[in-house]
Amino acid sequence: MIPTSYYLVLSAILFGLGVVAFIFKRNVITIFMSIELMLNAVNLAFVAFSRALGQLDGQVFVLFVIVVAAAEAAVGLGIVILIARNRQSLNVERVDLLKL
Amino acid sequence: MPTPMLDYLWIIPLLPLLGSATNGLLGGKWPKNIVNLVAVGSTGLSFACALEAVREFFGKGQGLVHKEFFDWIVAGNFRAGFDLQMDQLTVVMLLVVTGVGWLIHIYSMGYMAHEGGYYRFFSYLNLFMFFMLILILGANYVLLFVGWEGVGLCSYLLIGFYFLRKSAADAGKKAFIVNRIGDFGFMLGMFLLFRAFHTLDFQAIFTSPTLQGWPVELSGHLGTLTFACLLLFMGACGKSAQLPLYVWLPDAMEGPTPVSALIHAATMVTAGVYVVARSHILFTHAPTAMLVVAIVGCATAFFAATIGLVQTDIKKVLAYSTVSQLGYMFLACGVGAFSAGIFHLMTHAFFKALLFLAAGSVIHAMGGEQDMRHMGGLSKRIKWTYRTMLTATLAIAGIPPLAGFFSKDSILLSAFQSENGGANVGRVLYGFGLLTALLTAFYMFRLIFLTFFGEQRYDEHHVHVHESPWTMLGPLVILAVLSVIGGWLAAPSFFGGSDLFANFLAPVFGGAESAGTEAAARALEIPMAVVAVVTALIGIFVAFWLYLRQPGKPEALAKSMHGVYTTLLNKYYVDELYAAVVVQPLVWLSTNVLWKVADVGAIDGAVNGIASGATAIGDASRHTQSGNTRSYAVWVVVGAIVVIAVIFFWPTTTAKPVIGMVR
Amino acid sequence: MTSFLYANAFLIITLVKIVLMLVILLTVNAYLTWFERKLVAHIQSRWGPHRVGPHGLLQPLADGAKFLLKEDPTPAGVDRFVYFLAPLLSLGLAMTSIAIIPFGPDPLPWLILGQKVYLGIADLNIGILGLFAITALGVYGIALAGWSSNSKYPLMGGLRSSAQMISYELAMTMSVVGVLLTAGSFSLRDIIDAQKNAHGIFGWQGIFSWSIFAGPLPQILGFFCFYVAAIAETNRAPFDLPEAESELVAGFHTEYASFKFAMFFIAEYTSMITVSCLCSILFFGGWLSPFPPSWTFTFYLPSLILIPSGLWVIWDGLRYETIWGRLILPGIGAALVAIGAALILLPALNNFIQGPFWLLSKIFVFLFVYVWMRGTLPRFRYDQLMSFGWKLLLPVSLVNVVLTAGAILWRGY
Amino acid sequence: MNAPLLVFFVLAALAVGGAVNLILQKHPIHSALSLIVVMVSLAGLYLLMGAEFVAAVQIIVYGGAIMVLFVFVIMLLNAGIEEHTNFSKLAGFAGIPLALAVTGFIAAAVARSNDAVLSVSQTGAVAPTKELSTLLFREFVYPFELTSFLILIAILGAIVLAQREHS
Repeated sequence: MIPTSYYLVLSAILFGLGVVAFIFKRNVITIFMSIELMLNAVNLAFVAFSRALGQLDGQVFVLFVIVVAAAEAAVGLGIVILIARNRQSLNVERVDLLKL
Repeated sequence: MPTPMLDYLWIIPLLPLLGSATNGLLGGKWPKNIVNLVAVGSTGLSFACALEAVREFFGKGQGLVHKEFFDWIVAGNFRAGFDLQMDQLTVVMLLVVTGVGWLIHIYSMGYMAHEGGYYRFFSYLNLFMFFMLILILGANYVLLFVGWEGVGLCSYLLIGFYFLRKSAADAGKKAFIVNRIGDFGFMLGMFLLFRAFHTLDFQAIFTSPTLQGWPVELSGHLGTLTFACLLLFMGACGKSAQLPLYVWLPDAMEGPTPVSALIHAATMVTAGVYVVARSHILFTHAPTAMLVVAIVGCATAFFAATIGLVQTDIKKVLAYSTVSQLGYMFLACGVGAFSAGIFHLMTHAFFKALLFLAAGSVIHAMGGEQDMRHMGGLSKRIKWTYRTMLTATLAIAGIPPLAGFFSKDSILLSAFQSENGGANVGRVLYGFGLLTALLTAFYMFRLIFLTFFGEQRYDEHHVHVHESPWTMLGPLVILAVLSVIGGWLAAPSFFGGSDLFANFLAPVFGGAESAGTEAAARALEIPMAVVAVVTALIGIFVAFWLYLRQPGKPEALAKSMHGVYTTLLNKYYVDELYAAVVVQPLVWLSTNVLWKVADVGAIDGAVNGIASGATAIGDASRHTQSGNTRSYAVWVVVGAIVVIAVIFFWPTTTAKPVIGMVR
Repeated sequence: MTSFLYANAFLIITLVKIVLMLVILLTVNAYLTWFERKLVAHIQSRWGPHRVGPHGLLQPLADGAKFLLKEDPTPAGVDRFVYFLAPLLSLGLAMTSIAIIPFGPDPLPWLILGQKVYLGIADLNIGILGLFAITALGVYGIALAGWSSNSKYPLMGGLRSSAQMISYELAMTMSVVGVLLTAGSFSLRDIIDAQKNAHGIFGWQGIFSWSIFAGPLPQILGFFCFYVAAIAETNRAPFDLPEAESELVAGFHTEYASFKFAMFFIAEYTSMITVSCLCSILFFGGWLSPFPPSWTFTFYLPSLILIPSGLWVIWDGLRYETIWGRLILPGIGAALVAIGAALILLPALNNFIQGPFWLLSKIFVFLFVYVWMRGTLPRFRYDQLMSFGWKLLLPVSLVNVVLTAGAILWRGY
Repeated sequence: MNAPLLVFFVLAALAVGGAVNLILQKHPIHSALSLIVVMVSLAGLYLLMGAEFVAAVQIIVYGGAIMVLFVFVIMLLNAGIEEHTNFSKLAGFAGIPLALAVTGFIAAAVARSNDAVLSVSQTGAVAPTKELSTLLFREFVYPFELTSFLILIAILGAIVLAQREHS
């Protein structure tokens, strides 16, 4: 039926797209989303492996990843709100006080 | 029979440590009475525990109690565990240390009441108790050495207690450094012993077949044991202020008087004696070393006594008397009368602590005045101090039936009988010992007369003399009682009985005692005693005649024998000698080579070089910090790629399985 | 031809089921609105709709026509794609969630295309989880609608509703865990079967073996939390803040008109039905009869209800004012009587009908309670809503979980 | 070309399309929606692999909670079209090649690895949720508890960050 490598390649592509978004989007929130996208790609690989190896650890890891993603989103969006509040902009390139 | 205290022997040293930690860390905020409670409470408890332990020890019957609590150092076949042991010798030391220590704690509450750094003082004092207990309870040389160094540290801290006073700080340093010299020898001795016996555990060494089969290294023949013993004795010299390393002790009087009493009279300085007695088996195998010990001890005793004749600082006098008494103890050990040495150690702990505390009380009364020339006629004003101090003086002078008499007498007796290195050596030692006894009696009573009799030589208006509080007098009285009755253990030997103390210690020293043949001892006992007492009386009388009958005389004498007098006054110029021979070259070396070249050139250069290099690199690389998040993102990705590349594409023969990487 | 049919029987049957389900659902929704309006009216001592058709029975049709025929303006400056997506999303998800619910224990008495046909479209073995997944997505419809309308009241409504739904979803999910622990499965079928076999209080069968009364720990707390949270999830009174007329005009669907509005409307009623289904399945034994299985005469209960009510309808119809009523109502009554009679005459059909009958009647009860609440309770204030959800429901449901787990350990289920 | 493979390709296409759309869309809401599409289709893939529980959790947590949070925040901040600044030259020219490199590397690693597992076809019974939970609460119980702490801390952090400091 479906070889594991298909899933892996798909996850690789998704991850790459996540990277692209990570680099090219200017909006903080979108950048967050791209991170979520990469996490999802990894999850896919996890599940595929756990399936192929016939052991459930991978899926457990996926659950953990999801939890961590949730925590990260909560805190991250809090930070985003702060940024928007203080700099009146969500553009990461406008948040560049850390300069020489 | 259950022996809880023996099973948990470590509690005895632990209590003072806890007290020290508590006071040192928190005491700064606390009122004095709480600090007192902690300090005195902890030491008192540990004294109680010690008593209980001793009771159980006797209940358990004679013999050695040896407990291994945990491994401390384990390297190859070498093991230095936190092992505590207890035998008769330990019992004596334990009771002396905890008991006297406790009394001195109580005394200090009164004495230090008006001093700054109250909690600091008690924290140090407790810490000292802890290390001292480790020293005497330790079951191997390594643990003993821990205590050894620890007490050294505490004595340093306490001598320099008034660290704002330069003299105090210097005295502290001096004590520390001089001790290091001795400790160096001690360490070498340990190494030598380890090389010889492959262990540093007391029992292991003393009962090892190696030692049993060891040929006694006859006089003049220098073997391993002789060297080891001499090195150990070197350490003992440092700690117990023997020639040539005694110089630190007189200066140590800069510390508070209770410290002088506890550390520099009663307990720490006797550590050397303890070590020699503890390793008596080794020493008995090395007669040469014993001879050296005896000679050094005797010389120190006499030498220090002579210096003591002319000192005017009340504590200095006591300091030199301490040195000379320690000399006595070593003399005893040297002639193989270890029990006598320990006996004298104990009695000396009583009356010398008493002397110091009384002197402290006098100083207290005089409002800090230490020079005897500005005292006098105090006997009416501070009765209790006077009485107790007189008792102690009689004791140290060797007047029967006080403690000092018995101990000193037994020492002299054994010295007289020792055949080690030829009979004459023993005779000579005895002669000097007797002479020292005379001098001792003299300078001690000189002290008494100058302090308590004659017309007052101080100004009523400046110093208003007052008796000390009972927290101070209580210990004085107790110690006085002890220094009266402390010697009676040995009394029966005069009335045909046997020396109880010696018997008590017999299990430890056993055959090591070379106290002549019983018959000869019997025959000599009484005459010797008579001679000694007469000598002492002569000394006392001379002092009386010089300082009370004709107060002008001493100056005249000093004039007539000017050279001798100044020499003695300047302590034979030993300090100056050391300064010229040792200190100056060292200072020069450290200034010109170590400081100017090594430190400034090499070390600082390296450090500064590294720092400036870091600065340069940082300056170069800080331009990557564009502050633009997206650029950072790019860098992150680059890093990720590098990682992936390394993981998957590191050149190997076979392609790696993905799972292998993932797992 | 037939061979093709037999080959893909499963697909075909499922498709047919879906279509049927859609039709039924829409009708039921329509008449649910009628039912609600009638009931609320009577609660408020009004007549409610009674012009269109006898007893206003044709009112839903009128409404439908109105929805279809009204002008459908699209406000300026909306985000077109999302603006159109939102109602589709709500309706689609609401409809999908029904698909997971099984309506009867046994397959139809006869085979179709050689297949056993069960009532209910998809029987996932993570059923309840799947349901929650779908309802979880339901929030987007409203939130996006609110946002895309590019107007402040909808935005408010959208924000409120998304916050509210997230908050209550937690409590809802938690409150079910008790039942899941008892049944040891996610599949709705298994949950119902577990309730059938559970021996209830005093070991009585029937109603006392439902998980609200029986099980290691009666799920009364769980049911309370679930029902309240579910009402909040469906944005019904007293939790209908997203569309609080008094403050937000019509909340998230202010800017929606005619058919797009209808979609939201239908979605809301559909989710009401879903919730009622869930309540009856999870806590009230689904299609299980409240009487012990030994009481066989209760099998005739459907008929006993249908025939008299049919007769009553006939009688009432004959006395109706309008000619239409006098024609239609007796017809309906006659139909009801006929069905009742048929059930008595065909035992196989009767047996088959039992499960669905009980399930449907339970669903009806819960829908009634829905409307009842709307007719009775005043609306929460927003902060009250939040604190209620977070500080009361969530803790209580957690307590319920803990207690149930403890009971299971203790009573060794 | 059997049914599961067909389903796989449909879902994969959906996922990739969603991801691409995430990049192309200018408005965060649209990006969010396309991300939701990706997640849902991934959930579909999990179902295809028989990981039903994970699929459900994927939708409930990711779709139903996290993404809702995103949308919520976007609505709250009323984020508009993202302005197309180009301050970072580096990202400008290095971005695409880097992304390609990442994808290529991983794909190549998969391709050149000779592991048997890769050719194992994804079939078989569904992953029983019971076993999953057993694993989660036996072997992985400590990590599990830790995550609960993590969540707690995250909640606190979010509250502290987001609350207006009212003086």
